[in-house]
Amino acid sequence: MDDIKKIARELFTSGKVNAVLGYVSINGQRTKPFLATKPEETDNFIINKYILNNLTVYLTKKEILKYGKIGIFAKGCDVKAIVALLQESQIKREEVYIVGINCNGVCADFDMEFSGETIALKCLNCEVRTPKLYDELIGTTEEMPKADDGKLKMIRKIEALSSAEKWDIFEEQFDKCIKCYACRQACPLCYCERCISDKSVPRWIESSASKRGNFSWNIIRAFHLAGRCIGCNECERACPMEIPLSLLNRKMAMVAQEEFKYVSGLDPNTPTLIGSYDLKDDEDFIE
Amino acid sequence: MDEKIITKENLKAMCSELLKNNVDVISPLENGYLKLKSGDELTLDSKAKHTKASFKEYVFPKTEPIIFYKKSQSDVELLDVKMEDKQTVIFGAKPCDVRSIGILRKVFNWDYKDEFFNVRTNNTITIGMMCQFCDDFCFCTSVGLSPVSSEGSDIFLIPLDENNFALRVITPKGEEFIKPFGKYLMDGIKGKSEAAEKNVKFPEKVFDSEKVKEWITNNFENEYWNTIGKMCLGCAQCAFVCPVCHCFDIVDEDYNYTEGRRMKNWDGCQFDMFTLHASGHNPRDIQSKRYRQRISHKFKYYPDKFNEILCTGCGRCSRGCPVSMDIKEIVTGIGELANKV
Amino acid sequence: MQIGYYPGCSLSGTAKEYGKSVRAIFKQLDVELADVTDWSCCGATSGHVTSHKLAMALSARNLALAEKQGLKEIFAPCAACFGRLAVTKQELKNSPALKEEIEGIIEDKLNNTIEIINIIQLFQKIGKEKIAEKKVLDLKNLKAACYYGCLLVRPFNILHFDDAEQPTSFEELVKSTGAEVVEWNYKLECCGAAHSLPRKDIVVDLSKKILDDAMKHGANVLVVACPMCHSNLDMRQKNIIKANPGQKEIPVLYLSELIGLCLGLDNKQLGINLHTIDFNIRLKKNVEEEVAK
Amino acid sequence: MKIGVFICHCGENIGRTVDCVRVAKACSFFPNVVHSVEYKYMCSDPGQNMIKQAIKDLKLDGVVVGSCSPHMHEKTFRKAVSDAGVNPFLCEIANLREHVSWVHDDKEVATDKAIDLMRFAVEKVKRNAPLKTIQVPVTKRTLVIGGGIAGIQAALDVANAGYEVVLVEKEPSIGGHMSQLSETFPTLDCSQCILTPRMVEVYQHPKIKLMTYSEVEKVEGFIGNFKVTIRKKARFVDDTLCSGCGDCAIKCPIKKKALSEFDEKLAFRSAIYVPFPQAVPNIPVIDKEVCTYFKNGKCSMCVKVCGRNAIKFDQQDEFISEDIGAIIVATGYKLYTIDKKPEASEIKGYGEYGYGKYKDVVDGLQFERIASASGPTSGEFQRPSDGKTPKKIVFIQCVGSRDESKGFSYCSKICCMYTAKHAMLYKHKVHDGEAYVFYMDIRAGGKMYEEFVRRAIEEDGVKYIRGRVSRIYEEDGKYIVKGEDTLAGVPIQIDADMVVLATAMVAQTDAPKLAQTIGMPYDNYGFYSEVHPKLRPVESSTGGVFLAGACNSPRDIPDSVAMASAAAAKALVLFGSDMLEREPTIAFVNENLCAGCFYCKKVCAYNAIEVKQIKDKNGNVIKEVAFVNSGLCQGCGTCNATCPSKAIELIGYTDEQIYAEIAALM
Amino acid sequence: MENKTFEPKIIAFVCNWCTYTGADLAGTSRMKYEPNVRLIKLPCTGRIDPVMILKAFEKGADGVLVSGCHPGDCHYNAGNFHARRRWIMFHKLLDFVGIDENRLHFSWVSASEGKKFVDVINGFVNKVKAKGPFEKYEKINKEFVING
Repeated sequence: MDDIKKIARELFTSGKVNAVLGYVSINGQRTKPFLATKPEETDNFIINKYILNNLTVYLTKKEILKYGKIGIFAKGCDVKAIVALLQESQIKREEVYIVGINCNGVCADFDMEFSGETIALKCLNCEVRTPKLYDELIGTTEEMPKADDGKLKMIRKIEALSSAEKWDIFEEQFDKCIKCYACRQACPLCYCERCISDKSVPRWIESSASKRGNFSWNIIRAFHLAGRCIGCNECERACPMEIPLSLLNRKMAMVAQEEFKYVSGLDPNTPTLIGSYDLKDDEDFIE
Repeated sequence: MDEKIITKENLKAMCSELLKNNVDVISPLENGYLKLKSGDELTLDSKAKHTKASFKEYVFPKTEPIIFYKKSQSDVELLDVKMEDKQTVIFGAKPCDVRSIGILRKVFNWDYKDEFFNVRTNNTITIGMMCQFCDDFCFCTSVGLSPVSSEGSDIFLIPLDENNFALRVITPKGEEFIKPFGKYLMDGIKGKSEAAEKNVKFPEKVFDSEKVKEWITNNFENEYWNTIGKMCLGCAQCAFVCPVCHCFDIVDEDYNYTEGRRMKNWDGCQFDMFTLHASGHNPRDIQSKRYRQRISHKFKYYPDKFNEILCTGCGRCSRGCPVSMDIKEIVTGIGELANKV
Repeated sequence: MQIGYYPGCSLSGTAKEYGKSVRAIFKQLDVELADVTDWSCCGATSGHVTSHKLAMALSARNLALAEKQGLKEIFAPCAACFGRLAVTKQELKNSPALKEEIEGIIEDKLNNTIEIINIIQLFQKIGKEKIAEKKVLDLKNLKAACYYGCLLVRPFNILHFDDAEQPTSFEELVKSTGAEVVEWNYKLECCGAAHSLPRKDIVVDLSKKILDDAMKHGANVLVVACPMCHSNLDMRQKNIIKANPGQKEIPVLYLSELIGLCLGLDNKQLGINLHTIDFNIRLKKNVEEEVAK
Repeated sequence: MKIGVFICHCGENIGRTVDCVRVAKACSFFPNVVHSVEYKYMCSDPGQNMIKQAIKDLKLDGVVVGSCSPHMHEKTFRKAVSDAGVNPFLCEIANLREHVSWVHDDKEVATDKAIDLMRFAVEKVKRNAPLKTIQVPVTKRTLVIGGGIAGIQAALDVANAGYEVVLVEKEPSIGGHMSQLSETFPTLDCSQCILTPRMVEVYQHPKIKLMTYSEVEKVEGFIGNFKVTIRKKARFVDDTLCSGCGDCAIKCPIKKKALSEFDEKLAFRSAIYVPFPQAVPNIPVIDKEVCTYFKNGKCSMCVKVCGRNAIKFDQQDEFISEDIGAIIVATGYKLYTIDKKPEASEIKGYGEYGYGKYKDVVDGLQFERIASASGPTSGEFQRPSDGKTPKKIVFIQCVGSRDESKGFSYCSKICCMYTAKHAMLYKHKVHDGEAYVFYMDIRAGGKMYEEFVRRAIEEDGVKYIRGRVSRIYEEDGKYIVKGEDTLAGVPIQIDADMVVLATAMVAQTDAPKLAQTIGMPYDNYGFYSEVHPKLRPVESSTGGVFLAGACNSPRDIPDSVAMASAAAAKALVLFGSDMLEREPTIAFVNENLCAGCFYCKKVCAYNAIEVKQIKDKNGNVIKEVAFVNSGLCQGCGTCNATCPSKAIELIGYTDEQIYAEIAALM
Repeated sequence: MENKTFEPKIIAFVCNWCTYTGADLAGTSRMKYEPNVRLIKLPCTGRIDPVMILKAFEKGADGVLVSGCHPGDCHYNAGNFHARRRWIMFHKLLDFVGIDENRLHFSWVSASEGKKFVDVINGFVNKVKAKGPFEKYEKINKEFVING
């Protein structure tokens, strides 16, 4: 890997940015997001198999925005979020300096040895190992371990079940929800000023972590991300209750692809899936 | 009562008996503190990592109705919630979890007595267990606890070997509880449990909570808050998995045209809505202010008011933080700043 | 390529030569015809005028058998069989209630997913390239009038493979044999069909017009793809000549026979020798000379 | 809030199946309802007075009327409420007639449903806000799209009332299809003779700005305030210099390369051409596709012969912007194309009729040209293939119309009449000729129409055969028409010299495109939709856009002219006041909550969402939020539903109101 | 237990211009149909937010009907096109989490299709009747009921 600290420092010294979002190591492999506001703060910057966070989530946070032009270290999947944010007018291209990382997969979690067993599921079949958008590209792509896409299998399995069986699965999963909203806060595309779940007039989504409040929340969260979710899977990683949120997100992404040939986060100039229409959109389910 | 010895098998048998008597038995399993369905599920692994969430849920649920109402044209009829009179046994909790009930009791019985909490905790027996797990996030010793602390437990277990536990009765409530189970107990052997306790690895004490409190008192506007707080995403994962975070929100929910319920729900100080005024003004308008509140509440305001640190050093919030913010590291940082002063 | 095969009654009876030539040429073209085992009547003619449900049930039974055999497509060379099977499939698809009822009658379940294809569609599937590749002789001496009859491209709301009023797919195929195709007016006119037995006079009248129009436009052979058409145009041609002194003969070939000639098969292999009207000697001779070369 | 509930029996219409007394009683127990009564006819004066009186006596600030559909009497009751001093938008209607009493039999069940609907309405009205109608100014200029007879009539009517008109025609000349016609039914007036004066009047009218060879490119804005961009296509002739002498066309060496559109491809025209001698304006255009200059730069004969140097090969398309208050769409029709399959795969052509294959099988407009004195044969009946006079002509009606399997299911309306006219014109000139008409039904509804058809049959001896034609083929120079005489029940065969297909009027190919440009609805056939087929037949549902002529559905000249005048009248009604009132049902943005994702902008069909910058006190942009242009917003609420955080709300149908209705279910 | 046949509660979200008017037409034509459906009038199908559908279930609906103008006929030009796209995503999502497709019905009913309106209502009511009460949702709705 290139000398990450040097690259980060240079962003400051060349005057390209006012602050840099990167990863710093905690102890050995574990990393955490960090916003360097001075060149010397980049000394702990690191790129390894454990740069799990999608730093683009910070690009819409007020406290980060005030620094002006931001440099960001971004994997291909993270860049998809940047593309989506561009499509949705949340950032201006010239306000973000993207250091794209040629990615060979990250680990599913910290404290694990990287291998085909522990590679994050989102990395399997990744088509953006080289980011689609960047100002500068670092690293090289190498062979990546192969693994079974367990989540996809699970989706297919659920699809084949009866409605009642599906319901039981999700009722049990959603019941675990404690409404901590870590999924929402960790999502780079959940940037609403006021989440609909926090709105009380009217209260479309009950704030209680009751069964029905949880059901509504999880459904609407998935729907609001339908056609937008870029699959970074930060929501699922953030969830303390280990709810398999990616099942819903991926299912929606699959529908988007099957119905509209739409893959989110690839091109900032594509019209968004919701927000555009085609005269030939599927009609069969409508009487 | 003297210290006794009980085998794992007998502990399981005890559980089974409790379950038969319609008692809820909660114990840390692989996926968290769960209601046991049978005694055999009991693992009692003192080396296990902390569960994702504490057992707070069982004494202070994530959501519960506190009143029901029925509306008519001009009137509202209120109906009390009937609490189930059911005994709960928390079995084999870590010292840092067990301690939480004592800390919480203070805030729930200060100006207003929270009957829901009180009924539940009064019906709860806590069986603590010595902890043999310690990772980078643990810091119970810095907040006045230890892996062998039995504070808050009614009964305390000390693993002696794979199959045998020393059983120490701590409170009269515990004494009362254990009576029917005398058949499972054997006499203890002097010194064995003390030796086991001595073998436990204690987390290093990393800060002086008194000094931390003092620094916080004097440094409300310190740049440090901004430095650490801006990376926080503003979720409430930390608060909701915390054994002692206890903020709640009250909302009314209709379930039909005329009837509804008033719910008490967990809330978290990291949410931007937490302090949003009706006027639109928000005194804690940015994340670092909210993060300052979290730390200050735990290490200054609560100690000031109740003489208890609102933290048991379990490290859960750090383990689960999506952006790996580490409360231990952050408060240690405060300690260092305090030392410099 | 393997394909399900529903021969139907005609191909082993009145249209033996059609059946024979179909088997012969598809073998040549590397298509394996997998017969629907225990096939029964398709429900055509007397079937569907007697009882709608009987006709449905008969076809449905055959479809169910084919499904059980694991066939994905079945090829029905007879235009009537093809029509019955295709219509049944469509009607059962449109009405789940009817499907349920018919399933009750045949005491069998039907997924109703089988594709039913006729001879032209099968050739289209195989591709003209394949015919060109296997071609032994060029039938350039033949001037063919391609006769669709009423059933081949109908019912068009089910078939959709060619324009029902101005079809061209038949001609396209015949062209690949090297034969010339003539533009004529009667390619979709009625041959008299099932009147063949009760009202011979109608057949004589209608079929004569077809023969005349074909010859008038320069055809020296008529090509058909339906056993009923063939019997009216070939078998009844003698009657037509008898009723109309001076009427000339014109041989009537099945499409499969024509393709067979092009693939180098002989009259016997194709059953052409069974026709009432001799495949014109001169034409045959030309063909044989080519083979000799 | 104090809500009054008023239940109408509607005579017996509601009362028969809904127990109005029970409904009123039930409503009286709803929270906030302080008054609940029923009455025989709520919409009558005494009924309305009951409402007004109750408002005064009980100081009601919300009213719910359980009555007929709001589409009937919402305005009535709102007005009554308003007269009593309460904001009219604090009145809601529950539809107890169309949606309850008329559609259910069981009185118990119907009454229960009525109570539910009342509860919905009460819950909604509680959350209604007092609203004010929106006032917008009106630009008193009219855009007429299409210069056929409908467009001409509409333009003249508006201009004669004293208001400016911009008339846009995509062809080089106005006149439309009517200018191609020979004579018109049922009077047999010469079409051009009656049309040409009108065309000239348009050209000379001081209030009409005529733009031929031009197309509407973009329409922005809204009723009373449209901004229209018009593309003036390059003619390659400077219309300010050209004197219309016609020398260029005479000298143009291209004579047999381009088929005349005006003569329906039965004759040739030059590369530089005026479509027909009476064209308005009489200024030629150059057909770039065939002109030698544009092909290889070798010829410039027209430049040489033009005494006024009006030929400009370098002319470019121009874009002209106009401020417009009302739009009259009069884009007309085209004929059903039968020689090949139309684009839509479900529609099959009429290959069996041989149109396009046989020269002497022609369509209705081609026959008009053959019959026309200004046509390629100067009005002599000659068949296109060999110029011989046809002695036997078969006319086939309903080609493309009333035929779901091959064309469209609608009746093209004019074909019965024009076929009778064709046959009659033919018989008048070829006395020994035979004319056969194959018809399905004869539809001759119209003043003097039936008489006209009878005349063709009885006086002129046109033979009408009821039946369809199955096939036409050529044999020995004759066209064998095979069909069925369904009255006689026999197959029939006619060896004709010529066949005329009465092809249907269909929507213009690019009709949907213009509809999308303007933002108005169209039906499955591509005809523009009126708001109400009976009561608002010339208005499109887009405010300020009116319809005239065959762009709305097949219609003949008198109907088109009548419709054009009606559309003109509608435009003039609009110009009758300086300000317009609009329903206040529009979207509104809560700027605090808006995160500026602009999904609302993406889904808005009216470009009503604008970007607004929020600045701090120092003038720095803090964020960009959505802003609703209240003039453009039509109130569909798609933005509201799309906004993930509901930062944009549709006034009158807010989330809170809808929620309340849902919550009132049980 | 209960001899009474199950009468489902159904909420319909309809647009003002087509389906609501189509329902008016069914009324003026005195057609009869099942009484189980309660219409909520919205300006356009574009206004229908999936949260409304979910809320209707939450409030005890056994089925939800959504209906508006045919494609191309939208009073607001494109509201129904946007709605259709949303529905594609939403109904697949609901199907995936186990809300039976038979409980959520989409249709186009124009102002002139009084008959179709009747057919749609009757068809859907019968479908939901066949499904029975929405017990799964009822169960999560009744998690905290008055001392139950």
